Amino acid sequence: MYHVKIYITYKESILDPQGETIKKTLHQLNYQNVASVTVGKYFEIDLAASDEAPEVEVERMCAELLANVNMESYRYEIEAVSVNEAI
Amino acid sequence: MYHVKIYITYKESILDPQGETIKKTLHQLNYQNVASVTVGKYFEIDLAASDEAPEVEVERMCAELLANVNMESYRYEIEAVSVNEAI
Amino acid sequence: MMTELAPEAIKTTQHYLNWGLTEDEYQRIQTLIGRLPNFTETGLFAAMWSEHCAYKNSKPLLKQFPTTGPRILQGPGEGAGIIDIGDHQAVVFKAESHNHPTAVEPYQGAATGVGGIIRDIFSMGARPIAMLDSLHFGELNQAHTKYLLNETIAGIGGYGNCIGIPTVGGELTFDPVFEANPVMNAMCVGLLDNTQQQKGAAAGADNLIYYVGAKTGRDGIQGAIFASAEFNDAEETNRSAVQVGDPFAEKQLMEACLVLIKEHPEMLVGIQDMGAAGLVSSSAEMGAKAGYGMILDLDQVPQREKGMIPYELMLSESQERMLLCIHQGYGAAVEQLFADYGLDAVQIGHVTDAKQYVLYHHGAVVADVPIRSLVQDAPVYHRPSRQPERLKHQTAQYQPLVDDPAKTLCALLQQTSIASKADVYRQYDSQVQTNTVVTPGSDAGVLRIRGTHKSLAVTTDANPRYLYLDPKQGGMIAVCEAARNVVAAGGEPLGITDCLNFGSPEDPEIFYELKEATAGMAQACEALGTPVISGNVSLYNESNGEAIFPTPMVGMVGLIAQNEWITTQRFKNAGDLIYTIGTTAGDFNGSELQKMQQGRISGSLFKFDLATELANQQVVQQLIRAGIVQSAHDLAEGGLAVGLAESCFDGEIGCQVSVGLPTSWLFAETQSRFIVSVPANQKAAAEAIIGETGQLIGKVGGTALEIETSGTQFSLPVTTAKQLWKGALACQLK
Amino acid sequence: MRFAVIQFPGSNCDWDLYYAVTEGLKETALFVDYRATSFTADAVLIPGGFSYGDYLRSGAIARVAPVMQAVKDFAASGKPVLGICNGFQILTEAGLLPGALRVNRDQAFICQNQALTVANATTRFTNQYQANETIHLPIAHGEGNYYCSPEQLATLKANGQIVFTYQDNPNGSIADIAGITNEAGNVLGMMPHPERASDSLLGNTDGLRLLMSLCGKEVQPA
Ligand SMILES: Nc1ncnc2c1ncn2[C@@H]1O[C@H](COP(=O)(O)OP(=O)(O)O)[C@@H](O)[C@H]1O
Ligand SMILES: [Mg+2]
Repeated sequence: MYHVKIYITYKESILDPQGETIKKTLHQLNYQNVASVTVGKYFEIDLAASDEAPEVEVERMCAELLANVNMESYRYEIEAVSVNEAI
Repeated sequence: MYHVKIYITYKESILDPQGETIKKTLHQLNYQNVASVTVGKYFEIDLAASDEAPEVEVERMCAELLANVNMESYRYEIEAVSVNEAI
Repeated sequence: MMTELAPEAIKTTQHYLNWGLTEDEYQRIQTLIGRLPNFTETGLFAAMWSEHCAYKNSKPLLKQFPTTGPRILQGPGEGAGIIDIGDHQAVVFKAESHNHPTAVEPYQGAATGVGGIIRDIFSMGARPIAMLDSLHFGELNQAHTKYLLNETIAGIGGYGNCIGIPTVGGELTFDPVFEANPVMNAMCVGLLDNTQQQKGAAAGADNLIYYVGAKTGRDGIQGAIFASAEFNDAEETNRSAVQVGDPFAEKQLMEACLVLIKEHPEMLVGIQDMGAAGLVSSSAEMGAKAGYGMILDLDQVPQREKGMIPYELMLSESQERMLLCIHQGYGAAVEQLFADYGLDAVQIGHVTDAKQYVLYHHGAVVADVPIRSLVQDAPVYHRPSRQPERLKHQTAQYQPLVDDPAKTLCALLQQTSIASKADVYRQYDSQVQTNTVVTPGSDAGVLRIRGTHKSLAVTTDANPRYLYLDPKQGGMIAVCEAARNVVAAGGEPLGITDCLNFGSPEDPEIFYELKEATAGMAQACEALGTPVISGNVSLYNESNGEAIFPTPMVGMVGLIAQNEWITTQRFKNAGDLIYTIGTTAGDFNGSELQKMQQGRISGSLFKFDLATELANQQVVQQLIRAGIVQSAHDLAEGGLAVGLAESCFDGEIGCQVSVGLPTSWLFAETQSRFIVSVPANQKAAAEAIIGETGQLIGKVGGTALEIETSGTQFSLPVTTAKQLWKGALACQLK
Repeated sequence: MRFAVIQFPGSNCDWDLYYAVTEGLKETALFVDYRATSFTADAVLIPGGFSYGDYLRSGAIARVAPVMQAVKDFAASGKPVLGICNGFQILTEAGLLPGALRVNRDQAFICQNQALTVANATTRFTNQYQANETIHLPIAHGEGNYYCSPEQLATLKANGQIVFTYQDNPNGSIADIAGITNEAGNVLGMMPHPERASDSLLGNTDGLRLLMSLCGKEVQPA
């Protein structure tokens, strides 16, 4: 069993309207020292071992479904866990 | 300057409709070995140093705005960076 | 980072070719400015002389359209057209295509298409009151098409719902030719107090040019030109970054602009949105229209990314931005007004008497060209046209085989183009602003005008199959079908907007389609008295040499002068009499039935007559105004049987109908037809109006569609048919 | 009676409520800006829409707007507060109502008419309805999937705080909940839009009775 964490964010050149609005709100709430806010998605996936290497599978999942590669970049961490831990 | 990463997910007892849908879709795409999917939010924040310890500030931000503590739990990582790196 | 070639190098490397300028056009620029254009200038010309901005291929054809009339306050040429509706009010509308962005990134492509057309409307001083769409996609048996369509719908809803403009209608059809090139057109309708009509003009030397709204990034830089072979992959993704819509920013921008226009006419000279070719097209057009020049300092332009060069700043298609011309002395007031909405307003230049267009960057002049050379001196091409082979020979009508009409009807009701679109339009807020009297699902959307007894009926239509078989008649039919929907809703057609979605005009056969289709549309507009007040051209919709069907989307607005005349397609009372208006023939070429049975359409289109069309529409109008119509519905795809079924569904009530026609003709797509229902005690009154144009075919009632023809009879429970019709699209979208 | 309609950046049903009050109900409505720190009114209406674009979470940013303290004080004084759609989301975010609203079960925005049961017709918002009456109101939301903990649900039920339920649950809400009040009964949050059903020209006046309940007006026979 693998524990996978995937992080997806907009590419740098892409407008992030949520991040801008949240930054403004934080400033209004007096967190003046917030210099930038980027909003992304975060997935935790439990993956049973299969014939394929988990890296290959996760890479495919990201490109095929989870991320929009036109606009987003992704990275992930994979951790092998014993089945007991995963539950 | 600090680089802050914040992860927000639904609390465990709460059904996450988005995670369920993505799991189903991954199964349809033949990732049968996906056992569970949780969807969360991911923030990257650049924070200038202030009088307050960054942990205290980030903790407040999360509770006050970024997470809905009725439903969501959060965790964060804070990394000190030199100003040059931050840009 | 992009390197800026020197003027000589642009010439020797022929870099302008990469930007879509031809050799002749490059020569023409040199003649106009009297020297070699530099890098920025070449880019400005490439954008301003693109088809999208200059209409260089379509201009001669657009001239055919009637554009004037007693009610027309503003025809084509501004952000949107304007039609007077009395009581010192006017309706403003326009449509826009976002086909290519939607194919690349469907959610954002569709969303930014919606955002763009909304800006065109409020920049005229009008408050947007309704959105419509027109979608043509590949068949849903392709996973990618499902993804494209689902995301497109989510994007349209995501933007329109958030900004608070109801989406009240649209259309959705399917054909394999749209697989690689889906059509996504959006139309916006606004309401204007006549005193507040705005023009996108920048007049008066020393008046201020203000940039308001979102910051500029490298978004969609090649939007108006097209991709350049010179870019390597890494740079390419960087430069033509996907445009992301920010509907919240647009909502704020809209409210701020409307306050400026309504409450501060003393400050504002002109206003225009930054659409295709962003800053250059909005600023150059505003100056040229007023007969003035302009100096802009690009260092003042709010920027989201670092190190942008003038070319990028001028051509960026970042969303949610507007350009204003402000009277001297009001700069601070304007800044305050926008700050109140959380928006940037920055002076980036001023108007000059000299008719030059001058740009500064880092203190140096980076462009200095006659402003009219950018806006008015683009070449106009008269392209060769050639009739495609398929149109050369008249063929007989397709003869369908219908031995079990109930089964045929059930199958037709499940065709994606006919099936209920509720699963699409329920993702759109159709009721916000609480003016929507008729929500999607009837022939036209209907919006009441608060404070009056009037309403507007709005619809979008195009049947690309008919245009493929006969571009000219198909063009006429597109206009007439829109008018039929407006008339069935109780309205009087006022005018149209259009989006001409075609393949490459450089292909003589495609140009023929474009020429014929626009000629047909123009004739129909003349006949129906509905001028073209705005529109948009989207050419080059093809990949691997295969073009889409000619698809001129028609968006029509009609006036319902009395709210009592508002009519829906739903049968209402048992016992009401059903009449057909218009006659039915065995017209099957291009029909849904032909498509369903043969897998493709072929043959020559049936006869079509504009005089008959108009006469039949007028009969329906008279019936409605006489106050005796309970329901009215035009007959379109799937013919009479499908039309009757649609009228039964909403109220889940049946009908008994008998027609002395061959059974298969139940599905014929003869044009210019309606079905209306009338209370039995109004029979005489109805027939006095209908005369010879229509026929009593039966009555409303029961729980089944009971239909008799000259050959057979059948009965189909309404609930059974409705379930099939309702579920067909939903299950294919998943 | 004076109704205060709170306007946040991105509110877009504000005018709809204004017209429902002034034209449907023939009472007074005034707009209150999100930056205001005080206002005078007999009832507060928090309109639908997409305050702050629904960015972060729907209602999350509105909850920290300056006006919310005044709204909290107003609610604490026992006067009526009604939040519709985004207004409901804001009230849960602000802690004036329990629970939260998640993304719809099918992930998609839904705009359609919905049959509701008036589960409690004794509140100050619903006294013009019959107990268990079926009414129809439009919904239009992407995040209307109500959630609360089992304990909270038990409390809602025990106190009669569940005011409207869906007859055909469109969004996955727990216990088919469409609208709830706070324990004191003076704060109501609901996803359906009564203001869209307050004008006979638009074909439905079931929602107008909610506003009538608030000011003790009798139902006009149709
Ligand atoms: N893409 C869409 N968006 C919104 N409404 C749509 C869409 N497609 C169809 N509709 C609505 O569904 C109903 C039926 O559409 P259609 O069959 O195209 O009507 P018609 O043939 O009368 O033009 C109409 O009310 C139309 O507005
Ligand atoms: Mg129709």
